[in-house]
Amino acid sequence: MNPSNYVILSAVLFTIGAVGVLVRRNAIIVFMCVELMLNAANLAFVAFARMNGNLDGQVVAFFVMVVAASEVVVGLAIIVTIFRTRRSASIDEPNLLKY
Amino acid sequence: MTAASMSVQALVGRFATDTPFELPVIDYRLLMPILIILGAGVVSVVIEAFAPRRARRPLQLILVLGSLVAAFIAVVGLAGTQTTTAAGSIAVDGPALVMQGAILVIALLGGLLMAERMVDPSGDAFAPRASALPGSDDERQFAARGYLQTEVWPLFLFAVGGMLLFPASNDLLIMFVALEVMSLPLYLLAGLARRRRLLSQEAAMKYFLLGAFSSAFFLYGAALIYGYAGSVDLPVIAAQLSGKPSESAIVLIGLGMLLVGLLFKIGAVPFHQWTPDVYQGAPTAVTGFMAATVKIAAFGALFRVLYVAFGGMRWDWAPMMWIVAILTMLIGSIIAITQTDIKRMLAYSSIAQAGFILVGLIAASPAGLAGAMFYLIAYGFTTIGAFAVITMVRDGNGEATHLSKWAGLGKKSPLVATLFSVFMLSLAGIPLTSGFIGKFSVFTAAIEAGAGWLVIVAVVASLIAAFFYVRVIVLMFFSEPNDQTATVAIPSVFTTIALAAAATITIVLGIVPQPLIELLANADVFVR
Amino acid sequence: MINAGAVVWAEGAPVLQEVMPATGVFSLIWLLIALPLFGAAVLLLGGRHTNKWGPYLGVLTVFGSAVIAVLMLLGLMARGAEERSIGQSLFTWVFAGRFEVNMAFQLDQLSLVFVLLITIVGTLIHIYSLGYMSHDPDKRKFFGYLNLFVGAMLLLVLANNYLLLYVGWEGVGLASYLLIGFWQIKPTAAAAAKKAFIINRVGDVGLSIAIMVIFVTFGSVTFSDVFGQAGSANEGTLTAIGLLLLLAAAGKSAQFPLQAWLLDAMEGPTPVSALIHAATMVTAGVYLIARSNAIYDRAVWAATAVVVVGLITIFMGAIIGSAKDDIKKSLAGSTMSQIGYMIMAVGLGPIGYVFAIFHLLTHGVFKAGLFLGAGSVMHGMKDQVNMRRYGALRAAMVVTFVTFMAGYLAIIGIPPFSGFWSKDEIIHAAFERSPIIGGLAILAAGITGFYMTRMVAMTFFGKARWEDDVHPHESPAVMTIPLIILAIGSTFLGMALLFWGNIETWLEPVVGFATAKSPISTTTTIALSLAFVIVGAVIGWISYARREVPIVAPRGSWLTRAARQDLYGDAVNESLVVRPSFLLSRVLIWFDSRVVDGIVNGSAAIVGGSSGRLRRYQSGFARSYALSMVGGAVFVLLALVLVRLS
Amino acid sequence: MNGEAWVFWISGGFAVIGALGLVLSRKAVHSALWVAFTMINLAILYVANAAPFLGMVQVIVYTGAVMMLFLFVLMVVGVDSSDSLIETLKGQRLLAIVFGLGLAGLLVFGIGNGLMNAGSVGLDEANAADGGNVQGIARLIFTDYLIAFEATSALLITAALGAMVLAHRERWTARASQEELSKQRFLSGVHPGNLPTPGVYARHNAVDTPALLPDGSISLESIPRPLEARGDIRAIDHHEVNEVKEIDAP
Repeated sequence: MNPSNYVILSAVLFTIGAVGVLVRRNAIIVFMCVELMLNAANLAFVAFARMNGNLDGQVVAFFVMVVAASEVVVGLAIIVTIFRTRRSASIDEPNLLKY
Repeated sequence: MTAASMSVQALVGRFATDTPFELPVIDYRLLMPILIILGAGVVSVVIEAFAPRRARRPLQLILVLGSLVAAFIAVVGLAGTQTTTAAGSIAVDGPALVMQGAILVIALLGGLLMAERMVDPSGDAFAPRASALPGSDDERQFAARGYLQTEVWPLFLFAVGGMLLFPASNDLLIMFVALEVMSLPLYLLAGLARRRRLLSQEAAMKYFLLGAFSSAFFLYGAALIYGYAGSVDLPVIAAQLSGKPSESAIVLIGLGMLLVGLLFKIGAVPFHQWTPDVYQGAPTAVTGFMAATVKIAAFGALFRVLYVAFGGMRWDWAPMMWIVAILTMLIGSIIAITQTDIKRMLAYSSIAQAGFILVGLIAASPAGLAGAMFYLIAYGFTTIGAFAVITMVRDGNGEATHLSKWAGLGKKSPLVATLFSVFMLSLAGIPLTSGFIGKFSVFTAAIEAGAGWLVIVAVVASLIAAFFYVRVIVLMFFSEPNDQTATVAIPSVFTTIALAAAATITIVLGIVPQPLIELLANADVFVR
Repeated sequence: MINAGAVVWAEGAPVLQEVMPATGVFSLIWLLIALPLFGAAVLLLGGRHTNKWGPYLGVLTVFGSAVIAVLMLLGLMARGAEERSIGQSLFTWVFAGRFEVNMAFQLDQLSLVFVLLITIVGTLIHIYSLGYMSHDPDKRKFFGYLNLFVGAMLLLVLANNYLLLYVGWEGVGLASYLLIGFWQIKPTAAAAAKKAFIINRVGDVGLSIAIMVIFVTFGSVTFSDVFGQAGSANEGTLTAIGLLLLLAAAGKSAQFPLQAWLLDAMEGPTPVSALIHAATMVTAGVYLIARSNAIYDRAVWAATAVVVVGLITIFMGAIIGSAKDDIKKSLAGSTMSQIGYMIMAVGLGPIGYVFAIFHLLTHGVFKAGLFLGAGSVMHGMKDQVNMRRYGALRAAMVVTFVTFMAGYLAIIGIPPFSGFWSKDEIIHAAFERSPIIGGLAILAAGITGFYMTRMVAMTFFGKARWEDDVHPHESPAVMTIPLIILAIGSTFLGMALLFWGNIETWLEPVVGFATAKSPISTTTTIALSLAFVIVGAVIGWISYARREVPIVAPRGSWLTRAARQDLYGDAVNESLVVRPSFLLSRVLIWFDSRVVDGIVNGSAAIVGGSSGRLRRYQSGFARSYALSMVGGAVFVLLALVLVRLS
Repeated sequence: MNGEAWVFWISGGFAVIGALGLVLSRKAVHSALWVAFTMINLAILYVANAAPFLGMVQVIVYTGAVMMLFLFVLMVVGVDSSDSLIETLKGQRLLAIVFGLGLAGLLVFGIGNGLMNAGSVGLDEANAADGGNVQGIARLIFTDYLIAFEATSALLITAALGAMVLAHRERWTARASQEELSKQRFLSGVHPGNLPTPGVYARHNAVDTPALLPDGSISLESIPRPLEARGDIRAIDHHEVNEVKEIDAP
């Protein structure tokens, strides 16, 4: 199968994730959208690895998972902290810093 | 389904491999600066785990300052090296070493600022316990008992480690990992302010979400480039680009996505909007530290990507970077004019400064690189000095960041106001300060490279920018102090050293920049 | 109209002088600059401890520099004409690739005359300030700033390259803003400092771009390298450099169209007006162009632009000088006008450079004297600056009056006072370029006669129009002694430089010299200009000394009756000279306050307004930041693709 | 269509549906489940792309650990107004869609332009070199990408440390013992035991029905204070009580 199919699928997922970041207000959902974008990149890496005939892409995808896992921990910790202070997980609500 | 089933077969097939496992050749001497810092970070975590509470702060300070000095010595020891190590994934070359050295020295000053606990009567710059709710009884109790969040030190060290790795990374994977190693601790540090914790937490959240968003772009760009070149190694990418006919748009799209991530980190328009919010909300010591060092590290990576991997595509990216640079310079300078919060003003100013450094990038020449490195070093020391002053200017509610409270400061505390003026003049690029030499070297490099109009825009932008820098000076010296005027807290030896060093370097680099310029002229080539 | 023949220009251009190493007294070049800077550092950083003796230290450091400068003059005079360019390099300042700038000084005939002017006039003004500022609580800081200024100005004229010159250029600017805004309690002073800052920055942008173009064209910014290669550069580039340098000069020297700040700068203390805004800093533009003569000699259109700018400013300044009632602002207008003469002269090429510098020196002395005289008057009149509140002061302030008269005769160019020699030479040279330029220069000389007479008449003659509680008195000796010295200079300096000092031959090795082959003889020029000056002076006398000055109108005195009898003549004066010139000046002032201020304030408002609008986009919502990032990503990708496609 | 094409279209379709579900679900928990669904489908696609190891890791790390952490935090945070799909920023949604389409268009253009005619080398050779996919990945991780591997450890430590800094609540007093707690309780002077439960005779929502004391009077302690303050206590109808008694009576 032509690898471009997979890559185009990944581009679609990436874009959906990016749009999700823009339209959702719940910080956790926004963050899940970011994770979706990372997953999309992983799919592209995996597809390209097969296309290029080397395993580097798979290794990168593996590292991305590790990185994403740590990022999730830090991100959720920050979101929970904000939630405990403000009793809200809205990304729009902390809006003291502007202009 | 053939391929998949075959590989599953391969997976369950022979576990014992016939091919001998070749150990990678890694010259640990070349990695010494990074290893020292990351190793110190691990030791620092161990201290947090096992040392008694009272002993933690002194132990951490000794460890942090010692490891920074040791790493700097290691960098100096590597001077002149021009090679790669760890299977080509880490470059140890002039620019990398220069950036690492600069990051380490500035981090040392940043560490001194973070260690300060005299200016705030209630403790250091960080929340006594970040987990305690703002305004809660818990929080007051922790503060009253003098708790300190000493975990900031391992975070600080890991951030520095990531910064050392970032400009030295010679493949996109290391670069991505380094980006995250650098950023994650900074997201956390931004949220740990002792005072105005709501702002601080908000800054952390915005920084984190937008940072994660931008790194997704970076990663996707890396994926597309890997798809084209079959490797994430920068020199290999360059070879592939010159080897294959490069008509395919996938490289352009990949490069564009990659640049989104990198331009975000340097705070270039239109990826700049996190900067003012984060700079304002984060604890000032952290702001000073990261404003200076992240910019150096991120520019190091940006230069390496654009010069090593995509140097041959200069005519593709240069026009786009022109527009980005112009927007960055003008928008940063213009918005800064109407700011009333000094930290926010410096944040917009840092955006404008990023634009000026981009001018050196666009020159795409060794002179441009050397000029930009000089600029970055000058900017770094000036910025951390300016933020050091901000930590000291206080009123009853902590730092007095509103500009109106700075009116007449020159009368009340002439020395501090003079130092701040020196930093402002340097940022404005007035002669005999480091900022002037930086601007001059960047601009001449750009003119030589034929970007004369860009330089004219840059000079006009610096004219606009000079206005708000000088406005602060005028405010401090040309207005009478009133009861709103903040007072300058007497700092301990930590801030004093940091401030004195930043001011000295700012002036010395303006009067005798020659040694540094020579050094940079010998270090303006990337290893390929 | 204006004969811009390139052939004329090469003639008389200087041969590049060989730079001699600094030995003997010349090894102290650095000390010239270091002394006042040391004074400034001690005074500004020393804090209150230095309040008592600080001002004296300030005077001493500048005096020390003056002594060294005089020694150097003697040293240079002892040398042959070809050995008078001396270089001293302290260390390499900036060096990258093929680009090297040294922290190096060049003392030659041109810089030395500037050094002498700056240090000697500077010393006198420092001494004068001891008296003038004696009651000011921030006296120490004032002297610190003055010292800073002197140091920076010396750096400006002693630099051997454009970059170091730029350092001095910014330094004098900084000191100037600090001093204009020195009485910061007055909001007008703060506003004036701001205005000076903004307008000067425009000029500075010209200089900084010029330096970069120079560097890219010649690969160096050192004077000797640049001028040595100027012949090989193409004329378009040289013209661009020339125009950019002219922009810089216009900013610093208050020339059209960047002249507006100088009038407001009079908000500063009077010694500042005398030192910075009359004698030294504002002449930096003249220095810059004269120093860059090798560029202008090969860029005829740039030089022509210099002449035009100079001419316009001569008239603007003169007319503004005629209209202002504020004695300092009137003098400021006169300064603009006189510097206009110098700028015009340097635009004339080798026939003009020498006389521009000559006029600059004489003007520096007599204008400093006039300003200090005005300061002395103000000192005795409770800081009153309105000339309509003066009158009949000649008896109350004899020394001030006599010294002021020396300056007056010098500036309007009555022989043998110093201004006569220098201005007439300029007018004479102007006639060679074009009778129109010469004619305009003579006409402006006539207006000079008018407004200076008006000033003298309103201040020292006529009836006393003082406010009730004012008791004019002569200033203390510490102020009058500098006045006397400057008056002696105003009287004799012109003759001394011309006949004894041979200013042409002295400066020729640096800026070149060609005798003007004027269509009219020297005698005719002198006669013509004297006639115009006298006519102007007589009109001024009749209008302001013979006739009652408004505001105070004592009835029934013999003067009023006499004035009535002269009504007819006055009406002629009014309708032919005074009215039109007032109308014109009103137009000019309007232009100045509306258009120029309007442009300055307007562009500030545009920037400020767009700043206000732009910051709205920083809405504080992380999602809208993310939106602009995605928009930016689309832009980046699109730009890359479109560039490739195109 | 061969087998791989079936897998691609089915799993790929599901992945897109899951992604859309993530963006369009009103409830955050639903979003989390949708994204977990997408990730499982991605794992299938990995396997289809000759990456069996990554497929497993995807299921274990992403679906198993990361998404469950998300769900856990969602449960902690609970439901709030931020789940709503109503857009509060003017023009945000429109611009988001426009930019999204632009981004997608450019990405697809670039990919289509670059890869339309690209052949696939396949991984058989690469896998065979080390004797298998896992071995191949292992060799790369421990040779070419060793530094990245080591650097990720810094990342993991940072993550753990960060979570602890922000979430770990340290006690600043010693934990009170059982004895101290009970003493404290009795010394406080308030009612030490359980309050009487309300509404033993209620026929519907009982919270507003007071309990009756043995003498037939009502116990105010059995009623939540706010209700008492608002005067929303249900009156005790002794007639009803009697009615109940009658019913109870044989």
